[in-house]
Amino acid sequence: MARSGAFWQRLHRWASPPGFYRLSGRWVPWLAAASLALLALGLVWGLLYAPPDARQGNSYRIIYLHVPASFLALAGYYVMAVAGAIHLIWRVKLADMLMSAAAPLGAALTFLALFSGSLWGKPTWGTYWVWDARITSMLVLLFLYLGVMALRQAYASRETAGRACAVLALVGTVNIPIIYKSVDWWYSLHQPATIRLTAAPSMHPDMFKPLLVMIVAFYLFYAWVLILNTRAEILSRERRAAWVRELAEEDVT
Amino acid sequence: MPGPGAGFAALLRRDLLLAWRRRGEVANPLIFFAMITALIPLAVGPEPSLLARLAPGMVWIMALLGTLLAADTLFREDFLDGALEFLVLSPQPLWLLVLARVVAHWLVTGVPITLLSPLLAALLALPGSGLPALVAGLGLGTLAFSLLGAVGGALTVALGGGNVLRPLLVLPLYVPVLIFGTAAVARAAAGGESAGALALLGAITALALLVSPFAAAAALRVGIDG
Amino acid sequence: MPGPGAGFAALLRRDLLLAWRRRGEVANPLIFFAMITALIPLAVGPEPSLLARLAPGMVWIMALLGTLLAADTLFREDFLDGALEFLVLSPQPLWLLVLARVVAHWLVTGVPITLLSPLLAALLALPGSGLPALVAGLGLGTLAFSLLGAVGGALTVALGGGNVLRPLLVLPLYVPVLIFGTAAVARAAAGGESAGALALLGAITALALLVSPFAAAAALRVGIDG
Amino acid sequence: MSPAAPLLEFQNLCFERNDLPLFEGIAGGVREGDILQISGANGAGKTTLLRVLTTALSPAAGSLCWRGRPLPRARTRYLTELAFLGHAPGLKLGLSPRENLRWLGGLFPQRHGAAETALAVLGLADWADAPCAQLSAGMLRRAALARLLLSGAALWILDEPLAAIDRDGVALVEQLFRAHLDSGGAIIFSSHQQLALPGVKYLELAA
Amino acid sequence: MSPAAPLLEFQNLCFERNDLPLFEGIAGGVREGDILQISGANGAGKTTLLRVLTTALSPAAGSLCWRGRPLPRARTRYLTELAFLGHAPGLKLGLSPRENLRWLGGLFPQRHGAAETALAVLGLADWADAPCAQLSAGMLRRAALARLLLSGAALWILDEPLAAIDRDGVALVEQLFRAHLDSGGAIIFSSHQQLALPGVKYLELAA
Ligand code: HEM
Ligand SMILES: Nc1ncnc2c1ncn2[C@@H]1O[C@H](COP(=O)(O)OP(=O)(O)OP(=O)(O)O)[C@@H](O)[C@H]1O
Ligand SMILES: Nc1ncnc2c1ncn2[C@@H]1O[C@H](COP(=O)(O)OP(=O)(O)OP(=O)(O)O)[C@@H](O)[C@H]1O
Ligand SMILES: [Mg+2]
Ligand SMILES: [Mg+2]
Repeated sequence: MARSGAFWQRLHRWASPPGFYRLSGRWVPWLAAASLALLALGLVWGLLYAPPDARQGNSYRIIYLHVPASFLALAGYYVMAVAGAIHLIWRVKLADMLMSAAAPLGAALTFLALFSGSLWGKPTWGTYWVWDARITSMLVLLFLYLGVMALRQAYASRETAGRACAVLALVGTVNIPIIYKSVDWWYSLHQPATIRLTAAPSMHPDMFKPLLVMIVAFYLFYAWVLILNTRAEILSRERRAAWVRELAEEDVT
Repeated sequence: MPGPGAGFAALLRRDLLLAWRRRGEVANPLIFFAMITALIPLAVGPEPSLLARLAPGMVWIMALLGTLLAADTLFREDFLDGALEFLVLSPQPLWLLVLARVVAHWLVTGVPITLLSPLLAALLALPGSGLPALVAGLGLGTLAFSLLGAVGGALTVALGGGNVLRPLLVLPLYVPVLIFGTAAVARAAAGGESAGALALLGAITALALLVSPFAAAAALRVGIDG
Repeated sequence: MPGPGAGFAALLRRDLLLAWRRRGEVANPLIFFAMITALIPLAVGPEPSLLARLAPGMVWIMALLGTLLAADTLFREDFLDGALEFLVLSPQPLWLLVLARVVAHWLVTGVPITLLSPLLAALLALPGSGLPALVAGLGLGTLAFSLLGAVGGALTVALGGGNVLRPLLVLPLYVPVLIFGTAAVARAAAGGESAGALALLGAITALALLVSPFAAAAALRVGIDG
Repeated sequence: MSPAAPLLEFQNLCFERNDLPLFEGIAGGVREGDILQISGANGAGKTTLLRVLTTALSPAAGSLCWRGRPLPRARTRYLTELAFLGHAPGLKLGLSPRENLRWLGGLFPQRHGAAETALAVLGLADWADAPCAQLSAGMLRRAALARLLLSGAALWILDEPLAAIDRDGVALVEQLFRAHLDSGGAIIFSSHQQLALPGVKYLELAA
Repeated sequence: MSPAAPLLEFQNLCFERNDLPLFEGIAGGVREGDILQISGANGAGKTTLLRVLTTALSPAAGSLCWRGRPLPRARTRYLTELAFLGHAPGLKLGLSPRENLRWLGGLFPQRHGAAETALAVLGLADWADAPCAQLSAGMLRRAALARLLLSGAALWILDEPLAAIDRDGVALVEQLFRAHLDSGGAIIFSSHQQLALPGVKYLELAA
């Protein structure tokens, strides 16, 4: 009982904006260093040393951006929705700040996945855009992100905006698997003569290893930027609080 | 105190009465829906084979747009004239009252569109074998549209206009309904089996029925403050 | 006393400012149309050749629905919050103020969809040769939609919604716009000549420009009595 | 539910807008037969406080008790015994007063069959079946007040009930208030006017 | 335009709803420095009469003259010299008070650059740039009254200008009225309250 009490106390301190701000301040340099190093490693490995593809030549190398970005675009939505749920149920302000930091980041990654994919489409399919199942569902995901961002921006009161966005994100969560499934189903139903996204057979290990590095690097990068965004959000919302003023004075002196 | 059924019935009655008083405005989208469908052959050419292929998708898109744009007023008016405050402060469960609003909306927009659809589909040369799937699918699908639209309407109720924000929130949620709905008609029209798609559509509608009233009620409690 | 230009400018400014406040971002209407376009392949299937034939009609219908249903509320809000009384009791000519409302409405709904239409048409695989006719036609046509919608909106404020025949008075005027508009694009996309259809479209728009502000102003003077 | 417990009691209420407190440390309550007037300048927060008391808004801090039970939990019970009237009358303009009372009767506990008399008491006998859009400002307000007569609520929370009401109407409202208090009810209301009622307590909000 | 002619004069006004007269044979007028209060019970027709006087509604019978000229013809001239405020404030809730005054300034003659002071006089200096949706009921009414200060209109026609206004606000409005009358203006207004102003004339409408 006493131990769990201590645990809750610690969690509470942690989930308070100043507590999180101090704690995360210690992680930021490590995360930055690790993600930048892995990004550099993966990019150099993937772009310079991995062998060219037998059919696609060098254009396939865009995969090193495209695939990690696609992974995180989806994972990012769940980060956002879980934060929203925590805010809605337990009224943890920090969760709301995390959520508002996660939305633009996820939207940017989704856009990167779409953009890199359509750049890739030109050499492989001969067109920037086809109505493929996965592409369509990615587009829908982008709209879900944009909806959350637009809703937050539309409310004058932060308090209200946060809870409204949480409701929307949660409804979206229920729907994402359904949307993905249905779009896949739609695709297999119509069976157009276009190329399948998963046409590439299992990859050569020399191509795959740098991809793995890039994926890990993107996860770390995501965590880093998310924390930076959240810290900025904390400062802007708590700018009137005493601890932020003290912090600013420390910085000045 | 009146039972929960009383609140549901009272609100449903009220909304149908109001719709009846304003039947011109209610009929507006419906007449449109019919006129535009009649114009489609002008836009894409009169070949029956082409029209028949397009028919399921076109009718569904029209139904979607019709319900979507009408959903704007789902909670907005109640908000402006203060009636929404009564709904939120009623001892009745708010989700049930939301459901009454949604059912009224569906009866006024979705059901007429559904009933009208065989005529429109016939104009677009859809083979008769597709009609049952079209009607059944639209009946379920427009209910799902109204349910999901209510969540968007509740989230934007205090925001003024909301005309453009709300569709942005809601349209992504409409995707599965649209896919299964059109698939059912297309298959049935091609002489195939549509029961699977309709069953999935029914499952989605059932899920929306389970989730939306609660989500919309939560959104209303939040959104009432502006 | 301010000249008539001042009233026009003040009202236009007001409406654009309100639109800006409400939409938060100007991007929202664009996202809306992009999203509906994305739903079309889901409904009718992804084949480019099929989409291309459908593209002119669909883009036009979306433009029409977007403008029309928004136009129903063109004067409703001003009526409810009392601002309409100020318009009617202004020493400025009422038709000019009505025109300002219409132009603002067009700038906010018609113009964005016109500007976006090449992108949407491209997503729907419309051949490039159809694009100029699409843009020119939509520019003119959406203005005509807004003008005609204003008459409908003024009548709604004036007469209440109880009359089912009322939409039928205004709706038929949209039909020629839609017919000539889609015909122009379809011809141009097929490599033909679209100038004739566009000229007719221009003539209709000019006629609407001449008649609508006066008709709407007259309806409003009647309508402020409720 | 001890008989000694006040009907509504609130302590240390604080409401924030964008992290700035609009009011803080507000306390008070009403017992059976009590009438409490919230006063204060325009923008002082009267409407906001009344909405917090109805639970439509949640306070940033502080507690509310209904008949001795803390409020977020006793909410349904509280709402069945509460009648609220805000700035906007909440009547549908397309429906008649009678039709409006009818749908409200489905949402809130209401005595049966009394709509006729309630409207007559408020001077709307001839207008019971006209659409509310045709009523004058004061008549619309009267129609909204008719609901109070129908409800068996113990507590009335009213935001500017006298707005747009003529002088005879004010006297009528005072009489209705007195009857409600005499029958063991309580009233919390805001107004810029002074009522000719004995024993009104005040809660002054500073701007 | 004889200097002796009253500003507004009306004779034998009759207004009908559904062929039943709401009021008949109403006559009166205001000269420079005059203030006329329309009184009467709820539904007596005060709002309707004021709207007839602004020309928003047309009477079934009777005549109106502005500075001695019959009204349907002298309408544009009349409207440039009239400032009207109805039940609904007519401000767009999405815009700030300052922005609202600005668009109204395009529609009506308005003195230049005084918006700042007008809002400050009405106690809205801090709220000049907040959206009107965030104002309380009384603050919104005050913003609507600010327009009167800006306009150079000779005649003010006001429907319940004191609604939702607090006690300090009423004193302020009385002061504004006095200043307008002293500068040669005239006022016609309806209210259920009594103003502390000398020389108010009354026009009582029977219900
Ligand atoms: C706008 C266009 C595109 C979008 C939105 C898109 C989207 C996606 C997404 C969401 C994933 C992750 C899949 C998962 O998590 O299971 C992915 C993976 C992948 N994409 Fe794309 N893609 C696009 C274009 C392309 C193109 C043109 C190609 C190459 C022909 C391509 C090849 C791949 C490959 C090889 C993978 C990883 C293999 C796999 O996990 O299945 N993509 N894409
Ligand atoms: N939705 C809102 N968003 C932001 N601020 C608001 C909102 N509603 C009210 N306020 C502000 O809260 C304060 C209190 O408003 P409230 O309506 O409670 O005042 P009030 O005492 O009822 O005034 P009145 O006498 O004018 O009715 C005001 O300063 C107002 O500007
Ligand atoms: N649009 C309308 N249609 C039909 N009757 C109306 C309409 N508007 C008002 N009336 C009726 O005309 C009469 C006078 O209304 P009016 O609004 O002028 O009263 P008022 O004196 O201003 O009352 P209040 O003190 O309540 O503001 C009322 O009986 C009302 O019911
Ligand atoms: Mg108030
Ligand atoms: Mg009145």
